[in-house]
Amino acid sequence: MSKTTTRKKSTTKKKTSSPNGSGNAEGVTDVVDVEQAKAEYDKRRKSQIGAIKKLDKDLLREMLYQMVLGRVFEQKCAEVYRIGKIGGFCHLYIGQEAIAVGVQMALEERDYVIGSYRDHVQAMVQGISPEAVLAELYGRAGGNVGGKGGSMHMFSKEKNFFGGHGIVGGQIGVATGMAFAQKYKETGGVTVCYFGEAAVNQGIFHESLNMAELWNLPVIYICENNKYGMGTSQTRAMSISSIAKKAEGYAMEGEFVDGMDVMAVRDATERAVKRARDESRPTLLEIRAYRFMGHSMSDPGKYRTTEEIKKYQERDPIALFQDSLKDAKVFNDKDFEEILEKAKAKTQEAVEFAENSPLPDESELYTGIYA
Amino acid sequence: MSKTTTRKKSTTKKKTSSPNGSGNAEGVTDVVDVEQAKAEYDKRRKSQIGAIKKLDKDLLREMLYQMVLGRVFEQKCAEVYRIGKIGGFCHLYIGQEAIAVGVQMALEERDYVIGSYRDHVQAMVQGISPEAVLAELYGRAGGNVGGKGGSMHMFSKEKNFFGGHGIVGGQIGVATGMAFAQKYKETGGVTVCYFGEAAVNQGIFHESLNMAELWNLPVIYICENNKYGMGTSQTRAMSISSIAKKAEGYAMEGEFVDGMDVMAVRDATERAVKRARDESRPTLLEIRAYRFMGHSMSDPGKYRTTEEIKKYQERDPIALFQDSLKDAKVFNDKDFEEILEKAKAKTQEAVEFAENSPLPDESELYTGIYA
Amino acid sequence: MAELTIRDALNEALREEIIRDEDVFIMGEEVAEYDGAYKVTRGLWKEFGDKRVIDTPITELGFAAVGVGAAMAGLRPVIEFMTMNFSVLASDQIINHAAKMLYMSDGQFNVPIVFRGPNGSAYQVSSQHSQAFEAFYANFPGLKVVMPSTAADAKGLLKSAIRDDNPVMFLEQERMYGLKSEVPEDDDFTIPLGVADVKREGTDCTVVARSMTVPLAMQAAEQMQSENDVSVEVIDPRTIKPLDIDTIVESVKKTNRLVIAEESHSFASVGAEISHQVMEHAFDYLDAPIKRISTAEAPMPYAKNLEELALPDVPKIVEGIKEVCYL
Amino acid sequence: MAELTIRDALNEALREEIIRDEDVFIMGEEVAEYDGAYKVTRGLWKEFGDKRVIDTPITELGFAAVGVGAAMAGLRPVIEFMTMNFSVLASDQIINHAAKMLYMSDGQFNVPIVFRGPNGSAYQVSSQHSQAFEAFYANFPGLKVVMPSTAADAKGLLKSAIRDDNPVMFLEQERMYGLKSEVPEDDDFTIPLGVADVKREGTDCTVVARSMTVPLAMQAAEQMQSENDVSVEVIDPRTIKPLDIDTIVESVKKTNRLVIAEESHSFASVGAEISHQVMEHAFDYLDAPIKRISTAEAPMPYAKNLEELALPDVPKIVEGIKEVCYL
Ligand SMILES: Cc1ncc(C[n+]2csc(CCOP(=O)(O)OP(=O)(O)O)c2C)c(N)n1
Ligand SMILES: Cc1ncc(C[n+]2csc(CCOP(=O)(O)OP(=O)(O)O)c2C)c(N)n1
Ligand SMILES: [Mg+2]
Ligand SMILES: [Mg+2]
Repeated sequence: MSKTTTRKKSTTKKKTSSPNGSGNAEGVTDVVDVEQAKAEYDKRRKSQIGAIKKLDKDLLREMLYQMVLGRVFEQKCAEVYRIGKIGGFCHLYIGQEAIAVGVQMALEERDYVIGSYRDHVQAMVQGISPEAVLAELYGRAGGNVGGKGGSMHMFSKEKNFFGGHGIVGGQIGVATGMAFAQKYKETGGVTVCYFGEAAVNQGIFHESLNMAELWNLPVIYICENNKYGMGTSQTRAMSISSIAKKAEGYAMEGEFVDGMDVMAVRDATERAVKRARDESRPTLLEIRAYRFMGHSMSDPGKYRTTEEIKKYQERDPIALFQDSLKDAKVFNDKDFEEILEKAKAKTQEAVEFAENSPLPDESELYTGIYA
Repeated sequence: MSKTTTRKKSTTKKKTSSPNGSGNAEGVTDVVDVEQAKAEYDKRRKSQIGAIKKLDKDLLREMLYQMVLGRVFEQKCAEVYRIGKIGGFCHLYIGQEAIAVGVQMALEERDYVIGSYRDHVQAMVQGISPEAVLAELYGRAGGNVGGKGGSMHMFSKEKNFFGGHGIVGGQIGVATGMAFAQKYKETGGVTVCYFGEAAVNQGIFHESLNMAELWNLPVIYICENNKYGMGTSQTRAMSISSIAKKAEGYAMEGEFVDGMDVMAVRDATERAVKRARDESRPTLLEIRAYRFMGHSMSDPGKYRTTEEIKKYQERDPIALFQDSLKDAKVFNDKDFEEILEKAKAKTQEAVEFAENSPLPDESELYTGIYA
Repeated sequence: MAELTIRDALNEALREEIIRDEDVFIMGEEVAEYDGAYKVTRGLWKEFGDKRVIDTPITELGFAAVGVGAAMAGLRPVIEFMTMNFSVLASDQIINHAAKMLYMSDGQFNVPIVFRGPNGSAYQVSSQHSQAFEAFYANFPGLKVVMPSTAADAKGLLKSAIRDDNPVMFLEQERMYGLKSEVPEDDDFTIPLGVADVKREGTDCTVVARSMTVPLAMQAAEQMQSENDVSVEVIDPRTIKPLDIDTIVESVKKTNRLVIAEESHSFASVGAEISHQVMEHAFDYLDAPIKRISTAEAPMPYAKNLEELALPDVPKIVEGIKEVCYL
Repeated sequence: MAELTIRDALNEALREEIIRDEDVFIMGEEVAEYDGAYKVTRGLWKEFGDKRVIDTPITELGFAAVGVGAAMAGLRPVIEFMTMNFSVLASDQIINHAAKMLYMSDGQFNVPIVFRGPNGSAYQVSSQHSQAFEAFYANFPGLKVVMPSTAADAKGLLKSAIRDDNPVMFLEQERMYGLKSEVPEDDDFTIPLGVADVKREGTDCTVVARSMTVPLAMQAAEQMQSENDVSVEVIDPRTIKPLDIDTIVESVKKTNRLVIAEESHSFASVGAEISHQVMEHAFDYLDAPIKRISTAEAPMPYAKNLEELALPDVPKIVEGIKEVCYL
């Protein structure tokens, strides 16, 4: 469903990538602009609606709820950040919700998830409560990691959420080791690793993909390509426009996915999960999205035009999903309203929890340094 | 001339690379065994002899002399290492002579060269005297760097030889900066960077190739693929068999070259130099060779069979070149003998120089720490 | 004299050196079009363009290496690390390449490069973004290490670092970018590397502070003067390597007491080095054990109250002074 | 008791721990089929196969990260760096990831990993291959740092390091691999981390040495005894972090004199830290300034005569002892 079938010349000066003819994908497709993505989406929409109809309603409701909760929660973060409730860096996920939800809804409990500093929504979809996430942002004792990590460092051993990491690219290597352990221990689990497109340029990406393919590790590398690493667009930082194509240099499966389409994300992830679980083979998914806000709360975002942002906002992943759900006659506007209200209420509970959570005890400075 | 025209399936479990259809090369060809290389060589031999006939005789003599000198010199190193004249690591170049000679004979004075610890012959072809190289190995004041660097760290600012580096892969990044400077200063020069196939797995390779292509730097990355990084064969360390193919992941030109064929090496280098000099575009050359000796003087080399070594020795680059020169009627056996004698005499001079060179003065410990 | 923030003083230094020497260029993440993550390079790309002010991919090891190679080939790169925490990824190029190139090449290839960026903590950025690296880099011969604490020092030292023929680690502090002070208006104003500055004269106790702890030490000194009538001398080495130990030893010979305030973990810190050297050179002059005030021996926590607890501050320095004065 | 080389003692420790705990595996360059660059892992791949003994590509940052991730997921990796010089490429994973994971995750994810390999100089391998990194790694809370000097210590400490629930930097010395001494033959013989060992008792002067300088200090002590009738106590901390400062301080309170011998650059070294801590805790007991004998403040040269000059040796330690004894 996620497979786009037409190819388009890259708009960069570089030669366009050629299809790799690998595995399930018809070929790595180099969709560089939003119009192209829209056209592809329109083409597959009919079959998608059919697929939606066959899915469990509760699952669909949960998917939408998680996306909406992610949105509402992050909007609240922005709001309370502005009044000084949150310190340090704060990277929001608004616009990328279809990725965390589409990916993680395709996982089982025994699977592992790890990501970057842009981690609130991934943590919540993985089962960490909004209360714990927000209290963490407030730097309170009730926070997900007791106030020690803040926005960038969500963790939950119970929920198999391995962080929350602040060094661009670092988690790509760590994820490779997590998958290594799954294979070693024969748990049948797979590891999902999130990183941004700018992290692809780090050496650790190269070193990790080589080992994962060489050793057949059950890892899914998910590049959330939101076009910018801080203020630098991909075209100013990378000599090639298709990240999925980089997989070929490691003889790895690579696939391009429309990150505004939660169903497509889920499908592509399911394929990758199957490959990882059944064949112990890694996959690189390039999931194209867009962040609707700045890089972090301190980014004025002058490097993008309002038109560009608008064009992507027209493909808001929540709106697209709602349209499909409506056309599939699964939910109606009232359902959407209910879901929104529930997300708002949950977020409000999180605010209250965070506000009332005490500061960490001073003794905590020295706990957890050594096991 | 270096372009091999047929393709062969990789013998590794991975999918074979497809041609990239880039630039001058008909396509990246994945020649994995010596028989294949031999067949390709036989096919292009006729045209090569034609090409040899058109070349300047003095140039051909110099090429052969440098190859023979490299061989004789390294054999002498092995000999004196065994009797304790040389300390530390000592990595010999025997079997790879066609690469340094073929590459560096295609350069101009304003061009830069940098390489790894396997650097004696590259240093000598670049114009550093055998005397200075051997005295360096002896750890003497008359050494190329006064006894401070030893085998791994030959340098000559005058000859634009930028080292001699011991951290696997480190020089790939440094070379990228050297080419950056050439472009910045508009010198018209290009940079040649040598590294082994095992260095390709280091992150710095990935980071460097991306920047070089992104910024259009006049750099030629020369991967001397001798099939092993110490005791680890490429198949046990890299998930893909064609290194030239990795260039595609950066939209860079990549070419496979037969490293036993000095003429092919020279041709491929000339193409890459032209691209670098005229268009300021980088190239990745994968030059397949074989080291006839162990990784270093302390390597017993148990990881290779005698048959494997023999098969490659049958394609000894010096013998191949001599055969072609003979068939082209440029030189005869007597010429070859003369050249060998000259190389032996030169090497003997180097031994005498090194033996008579004094130890570095103790005060030298503290010189050259800060400029 | 002009009143400048440290940020603007650094910016001026960069600007003047770019103009003075065409071999100087600045490279790093977001240094050009974005004006720098912390705005130290503000306006430079607009003024000087792509050639002199260069945005890089997120490739710390790679662009540090580009700097090293460019420096070997005759340029004078200024490499910005968005924060020094990320310089660890590039430390192979700094430690194994830049620092040793001159020596390995027997004096042939020097590496005139400046690696700069904020070192130490910022505001609640947690464990991976709050580390101090001066002890690490100062351990390796071949590198110089500079840590300014005022706008004038920042400008004068950065200009010297850029003109220096060696690799220099120039360690700034994000919390200090907005601090204002007087800076001479001379285009050629420089401060030599390797010369400490007595930031405040005193007779009863010496405090050696660097970077962020200098203003804290100054406040502590004022407080000791007014509340305890103790006269504190504050010395800022400014350059950690080479270290102007003589100025420190001279002071201790006068005051007989030493407190070292540093925003860094204590174990094998620069403070430990200063302590050892003072003990070696002024053993008979010391009337009390040398006291170090360092960052807590814990990764940096995010929560504001814990972060404050972890960092050196005025009360802790005052406490240290009282301890060595047996008050 | 069996007489073993340090190499074989390490090999036994690895072998026993692989057998004892199925979560233990060894990973690194050439550790498997090649038997290890320095043969520390000799025979293990043959005995235990591909699962437990794994050759890696030359990818230090990458395979260190694999170790960190595997440790988070419940394994106990032993990661060999062919030499610690290359660990610098992996230091982001060591410093920013392994060391901080437990803290950042509020105690949820510990990282039970050992990073091991030869540290310091070897024989004439020049500047990029002769560095000591204990000061760097010991600076960061979250890491433990171990440096054995005898076969028994090597074995007992490595077994403890593998069983430890924290990341441990286990620093060996290539020059010492062939040194022989007695090792208990008990499969469960361990030496706790964080406990110093008095290698020789004495009354007149304390020498704190580690790794390669321990045998040198022992010889110097013998020489001082026989030639000058000076009784030297030699202490080997064995674990640098946590440091057993109490044993050192107790000794100095008895001898009133301290020499620190280390094969590392001196600036902000572990020696500086020990010196500072002793000065703090035994200020009134010191009869002479503490003396450090360190590696020369220069990158390591290749030439044999220069290399010898750069390294600590018996005469230099003897000289240091004489100096603090005012002889
Ligand atoms: C090693 C390292 N270098 C630089 C930074 C600063 N930094 C944080 S996020 C970021 C941009 C990353 O962009 P991308 O990988 O595309 O992820 P996105 O933020 O778009 O999700 C940068 C440069 C860092 N945290 N770590
Ligand atoms: C960063 C680093 N890791 C490991 C080593 C040890 N080492 C030296 S050479 C070598 C093998 C390199 O093989 P390759 O790149 O193929 O070059 P070749 O020796 O075959 O010319 C290794 C592992 C090193 N010097 N640097
Ligand atoms: Mg991005
Ligand atoms: Mg090789």
